[in-house]
Amino acid sequence: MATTAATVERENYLNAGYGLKSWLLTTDHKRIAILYLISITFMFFIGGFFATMIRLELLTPAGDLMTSDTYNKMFSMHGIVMVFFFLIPSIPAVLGNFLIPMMIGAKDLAFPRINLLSWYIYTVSAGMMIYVILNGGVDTGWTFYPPFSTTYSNTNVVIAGLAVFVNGFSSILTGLNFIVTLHRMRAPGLSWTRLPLFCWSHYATSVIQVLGTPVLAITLALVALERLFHIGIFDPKVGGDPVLFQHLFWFYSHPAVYIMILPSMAVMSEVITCFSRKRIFGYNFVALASIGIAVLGFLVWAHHMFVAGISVYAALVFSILSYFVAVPSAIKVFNWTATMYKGRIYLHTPMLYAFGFIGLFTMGGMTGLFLAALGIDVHVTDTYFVVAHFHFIMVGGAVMAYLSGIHFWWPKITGRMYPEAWGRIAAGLVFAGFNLTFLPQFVLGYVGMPRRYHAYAPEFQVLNVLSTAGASILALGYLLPLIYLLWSLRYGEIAGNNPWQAAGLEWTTASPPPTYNFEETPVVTWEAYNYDELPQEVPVAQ
Amino acid sequence: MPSSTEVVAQHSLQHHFANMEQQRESSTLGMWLFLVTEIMFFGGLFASYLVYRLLHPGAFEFGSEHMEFWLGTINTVILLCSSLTVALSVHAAQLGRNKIVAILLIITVLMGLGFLCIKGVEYHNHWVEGSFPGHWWHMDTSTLRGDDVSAAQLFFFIYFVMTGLHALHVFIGMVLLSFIAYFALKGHYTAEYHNPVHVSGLYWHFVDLVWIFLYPLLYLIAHKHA
Amino acid sequence: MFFHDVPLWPVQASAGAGNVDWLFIFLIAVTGFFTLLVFALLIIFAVRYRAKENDNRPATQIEGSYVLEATWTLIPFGIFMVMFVWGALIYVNEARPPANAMEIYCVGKQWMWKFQHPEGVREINTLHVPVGRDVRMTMISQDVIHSFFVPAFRIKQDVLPGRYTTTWFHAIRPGTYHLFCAEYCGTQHSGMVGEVVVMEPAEYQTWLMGGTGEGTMASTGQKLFQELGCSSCHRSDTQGRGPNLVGVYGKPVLLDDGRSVVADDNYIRESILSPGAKIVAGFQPIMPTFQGIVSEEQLLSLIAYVKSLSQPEEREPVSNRPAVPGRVATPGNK
Amino acid sequence: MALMVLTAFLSTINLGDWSTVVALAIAAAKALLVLLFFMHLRYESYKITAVVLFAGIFWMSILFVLSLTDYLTRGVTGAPGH
Repeated sequence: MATTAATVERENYLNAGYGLKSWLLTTDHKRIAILYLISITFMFFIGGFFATMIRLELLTPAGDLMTSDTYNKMFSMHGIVMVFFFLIPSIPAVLGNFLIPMMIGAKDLAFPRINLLSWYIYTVSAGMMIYVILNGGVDTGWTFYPPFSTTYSNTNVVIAGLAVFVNGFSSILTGLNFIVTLHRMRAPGLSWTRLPLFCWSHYATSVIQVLGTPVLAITLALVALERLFHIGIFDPKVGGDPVLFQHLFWFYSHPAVYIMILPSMAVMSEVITCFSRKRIFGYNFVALASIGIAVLGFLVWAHHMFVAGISVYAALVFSILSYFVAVPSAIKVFNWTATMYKGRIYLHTPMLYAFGFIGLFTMGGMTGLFLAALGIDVHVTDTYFVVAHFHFIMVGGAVMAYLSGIHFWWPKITGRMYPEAWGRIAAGLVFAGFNLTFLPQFVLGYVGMPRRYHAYAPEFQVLNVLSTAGASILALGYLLPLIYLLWSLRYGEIAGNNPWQAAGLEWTTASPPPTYNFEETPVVTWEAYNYDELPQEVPVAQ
Repeated sequence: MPSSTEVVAQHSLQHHFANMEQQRESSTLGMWLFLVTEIMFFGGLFASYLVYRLLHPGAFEFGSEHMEFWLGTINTVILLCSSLTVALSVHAAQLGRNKIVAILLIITVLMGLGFLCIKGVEYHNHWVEGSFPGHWWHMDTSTLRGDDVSAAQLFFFIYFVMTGLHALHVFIGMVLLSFIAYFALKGHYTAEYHNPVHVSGLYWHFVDLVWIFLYPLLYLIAHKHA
Repeated sequence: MFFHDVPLWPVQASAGAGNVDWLFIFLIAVTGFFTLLVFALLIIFAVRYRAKENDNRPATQIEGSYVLEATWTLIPFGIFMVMFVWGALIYVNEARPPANAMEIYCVGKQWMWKFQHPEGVREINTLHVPVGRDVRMTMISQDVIHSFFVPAFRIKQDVLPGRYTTTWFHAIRPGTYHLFCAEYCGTQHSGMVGEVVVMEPAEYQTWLMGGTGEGTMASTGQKLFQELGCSSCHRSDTQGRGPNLVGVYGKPVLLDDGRSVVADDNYIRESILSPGAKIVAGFQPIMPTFQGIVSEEQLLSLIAYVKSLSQPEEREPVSNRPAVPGRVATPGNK
Repeated sequence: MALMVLTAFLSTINLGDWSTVVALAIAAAKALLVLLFFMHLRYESYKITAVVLFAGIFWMSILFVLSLTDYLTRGVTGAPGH
């Protein structure tokens, strides 16, 4: 990243100091966001490598590319890396970190040093995970279910579990920092109802991080203890209950899905309003829906366990609650769509990704309704139907939104434009590749192919080949932005302060922003998304 | 010396805060949020406790009978008193009386040490008794029936994790308060700027709160007066 | 030609499969409608309101609408409740096996399925069942969590260590269907597969006849009951030191602490492995544990025996058929 | 503050079937006192701390209550043929 600031003369956060030390000891939230961006991108491609191996193995029904042990490690590490080291930190730690202080007119987050600490914690945990990968891996699945994880697996379960444990604290500290920042650091005049929805969604995300993550941490600690000392708190041989692990695990890991998707919704509200030149439709409802998702999201965890041996009554309770949480998500989708009505729509790259997000998230959410229906869940749970469903939410939703946000704020972060034409091509590739990869998996699931299968019945092959073909397009779609975004650091067109004519305080300051974000603390006298007061033209980039 | 305190106050305001008020409220809110994550951290353990006590009431009663009731009670009293000294030190800090703050905190740390020592004695007794679960388990469970025999280990596992984690928190609290006491001795705090004392105090009170619940849950299930 | 071999819909081979499929179709219709609606709106808006260079029309600002918000809150909510109730009805039905269902016992282990029919026939990774009968599976795992999944029947149930779980089905179409382990269970998880062979009842009877040399599960259990010395206390009169087990199965039992439990499979299992856990009122906790002494399969036989004590005499299955080599698993095989 | 010590001793006397409930009630009372006085919840002008604490307790009770929906109703429909 050394080339970034070469030709920019004005003093900004990038050229405020040079050398490794000025980065590694920085307390500037923007620099920390860049540190996160680099480490998360690195982990994303590690996870992506595992995904590639999985899809290659599944080209043929027989398990011929690698042994079943290797395959099991591939999907386990794909899950762990992607969930804990990419998706959960992705938007909050990169975009949230960079933007929240700027959106609220603050100089920094409330606890800059804790912010840096959380990056170091992340790095340590990522290092532990890489150690696991290089040392023979882990094969428990990302879910660490006992008694397999505690007694039967012969792999690095303890270190992998501790890596996730440590990583949790990074997540907690980020969330804590955001909550305090949003409460205490808002610029004068910036009331809660004037806050960009980006901040509302991140607030909801942070609530989940702060309240949910510790439960996962303690649960994995118990697994590690049980494994180290052969004590057996989840071991039925001493009266323990393996299903209790599942309760505790999903108490966090279901809301974790909302940790991934709420920040994506945050990006959507910004991008859609900007490229429709419109105020958001139903601000209050979108904001409250975020909070609603955060609260209701904690009440539905056992829908992952309908066939796990929980009681029938519990299953009924969790099924109906799962339908409750679908309501606020539906509200959001309808409000975004309504926002575009009679707008002035520009199809720049971030907006293309936003279209992709709404479409794919809708499909992901709709298939979630199938899984909440008890009778159907019994048939499709633990099959490729579930795999397809959550990839629609996490890849079709969260990754699309992440890319949308990266493109949208790239000029703000780096001061340069990305190449628009390439951006649109990549967005198209990602959308097409994604659908080809994961649509066939819905069919596979309903026909009955279980997940985590190394070898499978021959009649499933055609659909699997389609899926792998899609994955190769998807991989290309992800490599392209990596290349052209790096290219743009040196050759990209210089972006002005506000290339999109967007609303929001972050666009009122320079690009890249100065170290303390604003020359003087702004005073806010307007509502969010005041696009009626802004120019209606978004310059068309090359 | 009002001028010097003002300098200290200016000095202790971090650049990104607008004023002391904002800084104080931020750190207080931050600590409360942290304590909430701690609640959930212990919450996972309490949930396991609840479920297993429900499944194996006999084993839990048995385990509780093997707790050192008086040591636990003394520790409860110690922690409550230490909470009191911390509360008093926060009060002293509000008045800017650094010396009293330091003395009270040192007393607190010593009480924490006492707590840990007693806990150590208890652990030692458990070790002798053979109630460390897993390899080291050799308790006499002949009075137990059925799967309570093995489930007794569950009680002790939960006991050791809960109290061990709590002891770790006591230790962290002691380190934290020692630092605060050190800064207090150096005259760091003023009536305007004493929030580190307050925030660390909150942490210590939380440690006390956890114990308040651990005590009846672990020691008082089956207490019979000797 | 190409797609001829690609199944896009699973076979319906059980009475319950149709119900699941109908709900599935209903959901596809409803969600398909709304998904298409959203897609259509997105595309129409993108085309209709796309900014054009020669058109300086500004966006029309709309703040929101309570009527619309209420509409798209309440309508989905109503539809969701229909889905919930329909799905719940199917689930509750799946959770309650019919009273006179035929029993099959199943032990899962890394990485195979072991089945035993009440008549005593054992098989591995293949399960033969008659068409047109309710079949209740009672399942337990010897090691990690597995999951019994037959796509053609639309049923799936995790198989746990330490506790029996059950599921049931009513096969309606003879044929051979996939059986999968659906809960990740280690190295050969994808090899823990087998098939369910659904046969005409007469065929099934013939198959059963040629299947075993050990007698029925109940008689095996009875033998064990004698060998382990259970019968010296659990006598069939009121003089035993343990409760009389005749007619106990499936009935509520009063315990010494005043509670009462239903004497189901899990209770009998617990009473054998952890005798002191729930003592029947009026008896002393003197029974020794059989943990580590009896295997999961022997436990199932004992349960089958206790169960047979509650059934009318004429339903006692016939025992001691001639053995056919090759299909018999070694008893107690771990 | 002396009240605290008193409650500590009070809790040693209670026995009987309700001892756990009583002990927990006393613990809750002690906790409340610590929160209100020691932790300044009573004096805190800044109400958000109370909300934060409430959220913590509320979420913990979600964990407890919803887990118990499973454990307390297990086996209710498990009996064969009913």
